[in-house]
Amino acid sequence: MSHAAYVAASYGAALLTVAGLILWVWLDGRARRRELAALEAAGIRRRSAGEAK
Amino acid sequence: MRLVAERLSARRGEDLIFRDISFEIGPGEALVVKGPNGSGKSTLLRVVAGLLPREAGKVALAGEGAQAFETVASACHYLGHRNAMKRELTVEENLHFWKAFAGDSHGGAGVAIDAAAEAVGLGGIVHLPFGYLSAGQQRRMAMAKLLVAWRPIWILDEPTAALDAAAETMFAGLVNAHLSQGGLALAATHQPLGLGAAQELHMAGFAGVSVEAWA
Amino acid sequence: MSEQSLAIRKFSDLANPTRFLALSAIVWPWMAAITALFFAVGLYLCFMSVGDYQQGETVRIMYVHVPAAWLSMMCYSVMAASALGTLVWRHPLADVSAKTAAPIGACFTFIALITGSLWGKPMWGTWWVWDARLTSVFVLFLMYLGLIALNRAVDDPARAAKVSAILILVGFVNIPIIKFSVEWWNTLHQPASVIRLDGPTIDPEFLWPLLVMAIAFTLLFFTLHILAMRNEILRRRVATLRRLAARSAGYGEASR
Amino acid sequence: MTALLFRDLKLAVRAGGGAMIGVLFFMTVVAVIPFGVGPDLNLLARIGPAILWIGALLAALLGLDRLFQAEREDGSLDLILMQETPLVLTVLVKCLAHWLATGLPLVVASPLLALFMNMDAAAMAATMLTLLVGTPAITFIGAAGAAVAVALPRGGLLVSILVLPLAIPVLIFGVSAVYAAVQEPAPFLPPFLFLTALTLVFAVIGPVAAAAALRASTD
Repeated sequence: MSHAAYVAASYGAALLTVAGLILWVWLDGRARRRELAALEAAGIRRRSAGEAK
Repeated sequence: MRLVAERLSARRGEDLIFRDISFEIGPGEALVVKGPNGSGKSTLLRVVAGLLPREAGKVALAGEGAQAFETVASACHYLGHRNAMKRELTVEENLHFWKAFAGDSHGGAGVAIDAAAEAVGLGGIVHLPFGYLSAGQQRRMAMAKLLVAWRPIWILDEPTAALDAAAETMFAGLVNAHLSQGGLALAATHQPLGLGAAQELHMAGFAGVSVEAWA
Repeated sequence: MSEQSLAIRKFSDLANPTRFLALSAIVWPWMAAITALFFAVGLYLCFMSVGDYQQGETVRIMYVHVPAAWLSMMCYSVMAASALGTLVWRHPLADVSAKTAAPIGACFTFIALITGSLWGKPMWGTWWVWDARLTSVFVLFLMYLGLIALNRAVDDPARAAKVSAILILVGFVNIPIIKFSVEWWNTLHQPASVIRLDGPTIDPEFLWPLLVMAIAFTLLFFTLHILAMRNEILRRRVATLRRLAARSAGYGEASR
Repeated sequence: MTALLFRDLKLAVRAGGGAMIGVLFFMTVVAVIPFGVGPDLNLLARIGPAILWIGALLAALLGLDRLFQAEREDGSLDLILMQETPLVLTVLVKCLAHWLATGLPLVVASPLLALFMNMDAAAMAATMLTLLVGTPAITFIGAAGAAVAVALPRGGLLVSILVLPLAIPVLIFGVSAVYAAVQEPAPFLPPFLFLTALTLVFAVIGPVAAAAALRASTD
């Protein structure tokens, strides 16, 4: 294998891992916000929501 | 369809728990098993559900529709002391699993999950993990399990032990509705269940006699 | 404990994450933008620099490998500091920070391991050697995974935080021990290993891209960490609200 | 039945589930070996397949004790026993779910660990293939052990003690197939086919025995 291939593989692996990490953070955040929205739609909110925000 | 038990005996370990119990339950009827602690109510129910081997006698289905069931157990819902629900899954996932896994048996159809939760007075929180619910709510959701898949016979072991008065009334309503659809119920309880016309079976507590093999 | 101080603690428990959410909402887009900028410059420098006469093209792996390895250790330091915060000051944000740093640290350690392996194959002729530095990084990776598993295994986040904080601190003590013991153990069997990590960095030709990439990776870590912390706070808020919902549903039924 | 499969998979990946623990255990066990035998790459390459197989065997046994115990503790087992669906089939599906959640990750992780063991490409591929074929056998026979120990306190340790001797044939054929693939004169296929046959036999014996044990264990 040529050296350039190793370089490409390293950058690719790093990129893939970071992309996975970003995707996880993003999807996780979206799921949490959805859950919160669903709970609020069901009429459940925090007792302190009024004063804290 | 009728549920018939003839001269049942059962033992646990070396102790004979009860002997020569016979009863017969017809469509729309309920049998309430009463008796002091240790008199063998739970054992009787588990024997009928096929969860414990019987020492003698037999349990059978008779009458119209009885051929549709391979075993007595497959015609029964069993609500034991434990709720048979997973804490990690949401109520909906739990109920959906039992609805799909148990399926409807001959002669009826289960209700939808939301409707079942509504029937036990807990509509709107099916999306919560089961472990988040209080003990009483968990018990009521376990009762909703009886509704999602149809079984003609309900076997109920101390169904209302952890419940308040309102929930007891609710549950009596569920059982009565089941009976009015031609279902059968077999319940062991200390408290009055508030069922309409129910036979009663008093278990005396069978003391003193054990199997003589080692005596 | 008096009722008032309990109320004050309750309030600070609630207010701090809320304030954090508000503050981080303003900060994180800026951080993300700066991170992207640094990555753009860093990657440009990476591919503009000439190859090393000894190592050829493969020297470019260093620009990813070294920052990732550096972050794998810095992330653990962040976790250790957070663990102290959990145990000593009982700050609610500290255990959120420690918990969310673990997966990110595991990812950077994974990158360091993979790129190191890909660098080792052309340079040393093998993917992996059980050498001091490599082994200690691998142990670090296992510790990250263990901490993630521990956090997932315990239901109650407060309890999980305390237990994992203890483990993090024990691990922090353990890392130098592993490193030195392995070095000692290693010299018995394989006296001269072939690592020359510090060789090429002297030349400013390589130093600049490395530095920029290191800053870019560090910024990336902090951006992701802040976002992950926001998620974790929301997760706990959802859990609290759900418990609240379950309780109020019970009361509603009883009074009906 | 698919409902059961998906429920068990969900339980395995939810918080507190055991899907990740097995693979982590596998990695840790294998990572500890070089500390014991020293970093001699040739030696590691030689013993690598055996180490990977032993590690995978232990890791596959790790979560097995909970297979039926968790069901029994919350009362689900009673209801499962009462259904019309054959219990053997239910056990088979539970085994399948358990293998997908804990066995398959081991197979996927094995090439990575093979790299650490300095194994060459042929040995790596052979190990992965034999693990893919062999680990289901461990799960199947382990299910029988788990069913026997379901009602016992401290059943977890007992399951390992009961199952490990039964899993020895799997280990023998798995490891010998890998060595046959690497060392020239020995043919790869005979031990590999034995391993496959063993898995198929265990796929029948395991669930049947487990179902019988579960029926007997109710109280």
